[in-house]
Amino acid sequence: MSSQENARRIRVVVQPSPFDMGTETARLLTLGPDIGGLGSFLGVVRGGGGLVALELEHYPGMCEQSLTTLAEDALQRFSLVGCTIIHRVGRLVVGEPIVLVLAAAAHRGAALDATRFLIDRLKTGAPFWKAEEFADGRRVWVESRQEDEAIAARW
Amino acid sequence: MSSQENARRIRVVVQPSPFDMGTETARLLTLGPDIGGLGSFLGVVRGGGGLVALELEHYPGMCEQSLTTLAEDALQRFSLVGCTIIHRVGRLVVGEPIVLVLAAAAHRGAALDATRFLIDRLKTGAPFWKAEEFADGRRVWVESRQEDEAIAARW
Amino acid sequence: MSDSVTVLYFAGLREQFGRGSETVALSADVLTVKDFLTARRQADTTFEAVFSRFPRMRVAVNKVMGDLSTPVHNGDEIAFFPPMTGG
Amino acid sequence: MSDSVTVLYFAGLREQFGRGSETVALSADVLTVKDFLTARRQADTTFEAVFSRFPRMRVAVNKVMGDLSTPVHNGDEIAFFPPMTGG
Repeated sequence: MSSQENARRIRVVVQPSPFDMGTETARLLTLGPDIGGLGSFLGVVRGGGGLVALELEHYPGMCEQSLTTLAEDALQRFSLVGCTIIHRVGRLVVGEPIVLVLAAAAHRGAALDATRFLIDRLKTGAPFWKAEEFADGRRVWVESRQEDEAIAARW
Repeated sequence: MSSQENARRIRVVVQPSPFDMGTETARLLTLGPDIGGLGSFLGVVRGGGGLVALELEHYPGMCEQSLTTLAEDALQRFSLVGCTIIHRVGRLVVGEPIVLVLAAAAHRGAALDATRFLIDRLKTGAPFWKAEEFADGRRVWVESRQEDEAIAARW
Repeated sequence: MSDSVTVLYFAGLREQFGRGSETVALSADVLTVKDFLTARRQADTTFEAVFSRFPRMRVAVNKVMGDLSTPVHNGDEIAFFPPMTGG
Repeated sequence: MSDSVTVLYFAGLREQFGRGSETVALSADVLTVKDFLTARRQADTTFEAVFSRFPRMRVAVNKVMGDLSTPVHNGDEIAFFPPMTGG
């Protein structure tokens, strides 16, 4: 596939502002009648243990570049019709969406496999860092989980 | 979990009209701060071979009952915070969404596993039947795929 | 009033029968789905003809999936249909 | 003008250094990331102190993940950061 063709099929966004799942889904569906299934994963700031918010830091430029490479990899590996990765940065309170990945394919197996691949790889393979902000004022950088690195390496 | 509590966590709809992914996602997220990930699968009428539309027939009453049992099963099996199944019926043209499953859990693994479980089981475990309508006027009932039955049985 | 069941047909079966539902009398010796099918085949030759075209036919009794051994009672709703193809 | 590189720090490393970026002169004997780190440790003791707290530190050169053997050239952007935790 040409890189121009890829550009039409891949959408990568890193932004502080919220996104809309309905809009993003509809956008992917415009890629044509070959789509039979669309898988998605939405990551959300989970509460508990006094967590108030996450502060998401990123490496501008490298971030978009890593996510685009990841999306291109998924596109080829799972013969996707298209895929979308949107990642928010900045301060996000409990309950707010952080990340959305969408993968559209002819069949459900490929769409769901690609969705899992994208989020598994994104966790440890794109330059984002999370600091947790707690009600008692503590601020703690999240350590990468060995488990997540093992999961990403499985693919 | 009480059945009243289940009722709050499960949403099952069988309807001819379209649904909105953004609205459905937002609705699930209101279930509270224990949600860390939300997986979804959207099935779409895929074009090709002269297909114009699908006609979806269902068994009213049994359909809702089967889907509710399926959702309850997923809720327990994957410790979901909530899940949603929406299935359309009637005539749906190429490109139109047919089915949406959403699964919300504390972690991404459970959310994505449950999403796949729901759609795999729904394919052959709920009383829906599809007839394909082609540009040349042919109308053909879709045969259940042995592969789909094998996939559903794996769980 | 004699015993009866409501019989429903879906998808290809419905089209082959030319009807989606009917009320069928239930004789006293019909205890299971298997008995019911045997009686229907004897009473109505079109029944046999249609059913032979659906070797993988499924049955639900009162909206719950069943099989040949599922009991049948007065007032039951018995549905016959091809393998389901949702999603 | 002498050779130099832009050095970026992210997350915990940025906070420990108290700065997100700096320009560092590049001596002629620095050919790889390993050489660069050795030179920095010798030139600046806080560098050693901070880096020892991040045993799993990662490096990217010109926005591409690298390692100790990655070549370093005049004008490069070298970024140091803890393991990534996106999603």
